[in-house]
Amino acid sequence: MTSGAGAPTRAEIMVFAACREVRDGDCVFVGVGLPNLAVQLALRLHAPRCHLIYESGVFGARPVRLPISIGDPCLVSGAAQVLPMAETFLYFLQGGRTDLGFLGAAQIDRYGNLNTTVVGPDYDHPRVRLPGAGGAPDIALNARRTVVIARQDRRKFVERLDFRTTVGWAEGGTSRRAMGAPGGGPARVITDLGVYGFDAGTREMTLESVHPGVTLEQVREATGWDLKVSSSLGATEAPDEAMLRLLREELDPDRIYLKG
Amino acid sequence: MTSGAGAPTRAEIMVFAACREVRDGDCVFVGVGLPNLAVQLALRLHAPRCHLIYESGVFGARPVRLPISIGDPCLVSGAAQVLPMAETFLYFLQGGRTDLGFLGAAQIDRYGNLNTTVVGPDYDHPRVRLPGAGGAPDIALNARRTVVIARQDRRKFVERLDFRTTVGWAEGGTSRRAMGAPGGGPARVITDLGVYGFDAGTREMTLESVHPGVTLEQVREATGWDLKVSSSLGATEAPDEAMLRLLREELDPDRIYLKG
Amino acid sequence: MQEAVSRFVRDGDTVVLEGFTHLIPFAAGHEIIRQRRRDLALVRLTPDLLMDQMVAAGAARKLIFGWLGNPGVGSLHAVRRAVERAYPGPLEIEEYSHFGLLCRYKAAASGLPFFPLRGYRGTDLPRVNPHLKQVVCPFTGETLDAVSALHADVAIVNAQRADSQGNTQIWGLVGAQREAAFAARRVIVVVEEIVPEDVVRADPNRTQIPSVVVDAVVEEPWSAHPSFVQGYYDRDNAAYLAWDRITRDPAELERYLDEWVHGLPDRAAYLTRLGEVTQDRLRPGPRLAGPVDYGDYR
Amino acid sequence: MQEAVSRFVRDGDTVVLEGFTHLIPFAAGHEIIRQRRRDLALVRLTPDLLMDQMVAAGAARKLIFGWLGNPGVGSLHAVRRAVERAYPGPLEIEEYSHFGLLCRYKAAASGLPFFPLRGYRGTDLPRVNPHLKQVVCPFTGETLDAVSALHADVAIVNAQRADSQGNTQIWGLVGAQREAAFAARRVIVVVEEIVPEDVVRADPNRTQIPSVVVDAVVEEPWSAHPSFVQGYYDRDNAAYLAWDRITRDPAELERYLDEWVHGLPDRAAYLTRLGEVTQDRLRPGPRLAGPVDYGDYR
Repeated sequence: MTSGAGAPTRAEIMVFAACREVRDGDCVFVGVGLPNLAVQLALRLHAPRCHLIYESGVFGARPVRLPISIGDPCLVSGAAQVLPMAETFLYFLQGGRTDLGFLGAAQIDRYGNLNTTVVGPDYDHPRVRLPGAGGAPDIALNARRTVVIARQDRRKFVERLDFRTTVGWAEGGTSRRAMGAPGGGPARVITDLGVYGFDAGTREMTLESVHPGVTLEQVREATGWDLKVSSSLGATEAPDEAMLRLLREELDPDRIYLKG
Repeated sequence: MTSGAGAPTRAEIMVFAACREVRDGDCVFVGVGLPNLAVQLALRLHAPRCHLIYESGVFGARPVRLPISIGDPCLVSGAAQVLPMAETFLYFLQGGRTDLGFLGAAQIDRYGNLNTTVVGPDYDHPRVRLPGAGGAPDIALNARRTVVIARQDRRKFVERLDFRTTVGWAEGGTSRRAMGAPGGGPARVITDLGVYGFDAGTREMTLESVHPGVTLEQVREATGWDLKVSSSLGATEAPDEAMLRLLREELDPDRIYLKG
Repeated sequence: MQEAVSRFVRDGDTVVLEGFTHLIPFAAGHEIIRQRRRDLALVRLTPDLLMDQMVAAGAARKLIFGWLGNPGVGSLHAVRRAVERAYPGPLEIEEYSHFGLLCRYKAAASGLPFFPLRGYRGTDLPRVNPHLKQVVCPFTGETLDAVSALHADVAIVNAQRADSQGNTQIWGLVGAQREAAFAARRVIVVVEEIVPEDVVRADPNRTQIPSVVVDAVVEEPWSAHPSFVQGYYDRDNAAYLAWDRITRDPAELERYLDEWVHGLPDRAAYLTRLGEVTQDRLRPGPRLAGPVDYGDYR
Repeated sequence: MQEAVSRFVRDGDTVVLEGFTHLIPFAAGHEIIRQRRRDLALVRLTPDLLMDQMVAAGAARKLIFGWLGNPGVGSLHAVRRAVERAYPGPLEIEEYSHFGLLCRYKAAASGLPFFPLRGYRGTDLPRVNPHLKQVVCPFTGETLDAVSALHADVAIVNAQRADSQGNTQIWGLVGAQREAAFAARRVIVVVEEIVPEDVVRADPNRTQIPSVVVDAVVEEPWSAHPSFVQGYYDRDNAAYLAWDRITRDPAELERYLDEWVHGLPDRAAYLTRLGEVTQDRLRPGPRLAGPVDYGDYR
């Protein structure tokens, strides 16, 4: 890494890892924040023909600034199509037209099920009231692949969710298929410590790579269950200088999302 | 009737009778031909604030020429709203926003049920294949009032329909209500011979007025069942000279619909 | 057009040809006839002149529809001969109300196996169409009607304009164009004009169909004649009136197909034959939509 | 606005306040607070700053929603205090996914008692929301989810412009504005501009809501601030960031309501207080939609 750029932060490594999940031509359901940066980066690198969809009703967005929310006006100006919100869900998600969706979570379990509803055992008297479901259950149910992006610690990576807002691989194995979920299920989890896949048989989350400077011990410490580790565990690929420049100078010059 | 205008034709009397069924402020589902002339006339006379809806997806049409079909481009230019066709049915009809609908038919029975599907007893080998249902069943089911406009003869006014495309008062009495039809049912039938209402109890079609120059005998001859006649049977009100001028000179100058 | 039909329309396909009075895909239908496709199940809310021609040409084994006729004029005699007398061959029919067929498109576009509606109570349609069923509301207990999803093999959708990727814009009657496109496995869009991407992206609310569901974009001016295209040309009512005469006589209909379809290589030749005078007669004067500002957000 | 709220919003009403990130009815919500409406069931896909304010002001007994938060910033602390600690009073909640709530609007707008969807399998939501049921497809036998129709007493819908009759046009995100309006018994439309009828009728495809469902049209520039209106102004992100601080402290929130809502007679006063500098900062440069010709058909 040369002096001009400076070493990549963990957020930048996350964005770059997420970016690699985007394939050219994909219809991608994007959220704000890191997923948005990841897709913007993919558009400029290897996936110039991917389509950005926002549940607010935008298809083919071409934002000229960093959107603050999934309904930012910059997503509309210059987009290919604006749809009623219901049709975005009906036609793009439930209709099976979505290749990739990004999700976040307050809690995640070993099968990639997510909680964004409440923290605490009693729904009626929650310790923390979280935002709720939004569009996540439908992205998770219908997209051909989903990728979860979250910072990792023991309160987040839990043995047991307080509430299951969004289904991943359900109870693992074939249980997701058995409930008739049409989409392809979670493909990756990307955190500030490492990148995870899911075992093709058990569907359990499996650590595939750790970020530069992170130890396996640190990852285990930050996981609330006995973590499965890939036999071919490697180091997460870091973005090169050109990519960092793109991220820092063009996509998020004010370091809104790339702080940490 | 002065020389300038000439006596009203039966078609003109039909249009005028239909025109009187329109109330100011009504949302009216219009067809082409006579209903369209009737609503145009109503707009210029007593119902300037009625809204013209066409199942093609137009709300608040203001055609500057006589539309040839329910999808004529003149219905779009200058309209208040164009909707996807599905939403016209979902929101305006099934959603209960329609006050008045006009219908036509190849066959009608004493309860105002209509056939526009086949003539002949065998559906699979029809004597005459008619156009089919189109938007009629939903107008009949949902509008607060429906008005049927048809020329009258024994092949049209039948004891028993060959096919029931569109429900009127079903088997009469409370049978329509019992099947859960949300709309108000047929209010009037207007033919080239007379005007009919429906008995408030039995819901049987009842002759209320005969057109000038038509005898009760002629009407009975043209009806395929033992016709009920109102005890206050009168003569159908004829349009006055100003109305005729409007019809002939402004609304249908080429006599496309007012021939007969 | 030749390539699009040849690649995406196959014998035996279920083909949705939409466009309600407006934007009827005559050019595409003629190309299907010309390429002698067979055994098609043709789906359309309002089968009209084009369906009469396709049935007469022997392209169809089945018609799925809501209302059939020559709008404002009369009957489709070729269709009637097929249904009433199996002439020149039998034609299977499956009929709905407009609303029922719209709901079939909606269900398929939405990834639902069925769509609920209130629409068939009191009618004989369920008696002759086994695809009309019922469903009970889990909240009120009310029995509603239900139609199944209609997943077509191909949808052919006409529009005013699209970019080369297939982002397609329509104004005036939008009919069921969007639902038909999302409900089909393959989509051919036929437009009056292919425009630069910037034109489409300057007004994203105007886009009916996104590129991602479109397999081919064909630029073919006057491709909806004798139906109309809002802002481009009017319905050629003389042709609709003439059709009533032509379709009554199978021999004359055959001559029409020979002269206007089989005998012409493509739509350009059709246009030449149609002549400038007719085109000029059908062009409306301008009536502009007025400006709208999306704002430049940086 | 004062008259519209006073006439059409009543204590105990179910009130839909829509506008997805865009066109959020702040002016109407503030007027509801100012008139001290009570016991409202507030319905909104994404309860945000405005809902936090209305809950803090004691207007709401219940929140029906899909996602609650300060978008891009953080939590709604007044709502959280009410849900987590019943402070200052309890708040009933009924939650859906966005899609589920959209389907409730769709059902009501369409005169259906329920709407089928695939949406809740594998989630705990049906466990805590008894309004989520299931329905079996009569064609495939598949079990689907179902939500009931949501018939609101009032819907408040912001838009760019309308004519005086209520024919309402929106561009940019249309959200669920049309469904919300058709689903409600009474509808208040709040627009940046009331325009002559001819402006609306020059572009009927742009009309989202027809006059016939609208009970009141209110012209109120900047009525969606601090949210945005496409082509008119940008989101005032400073206000969203500031809210995170204000809402954490009940006393400061109280002061905010006193200063910006109760202490002001109307939206004009709010605008004056907001100041020209802020308004200028939020106005985007122009980016026009480009011309479209509907044609003059005579």
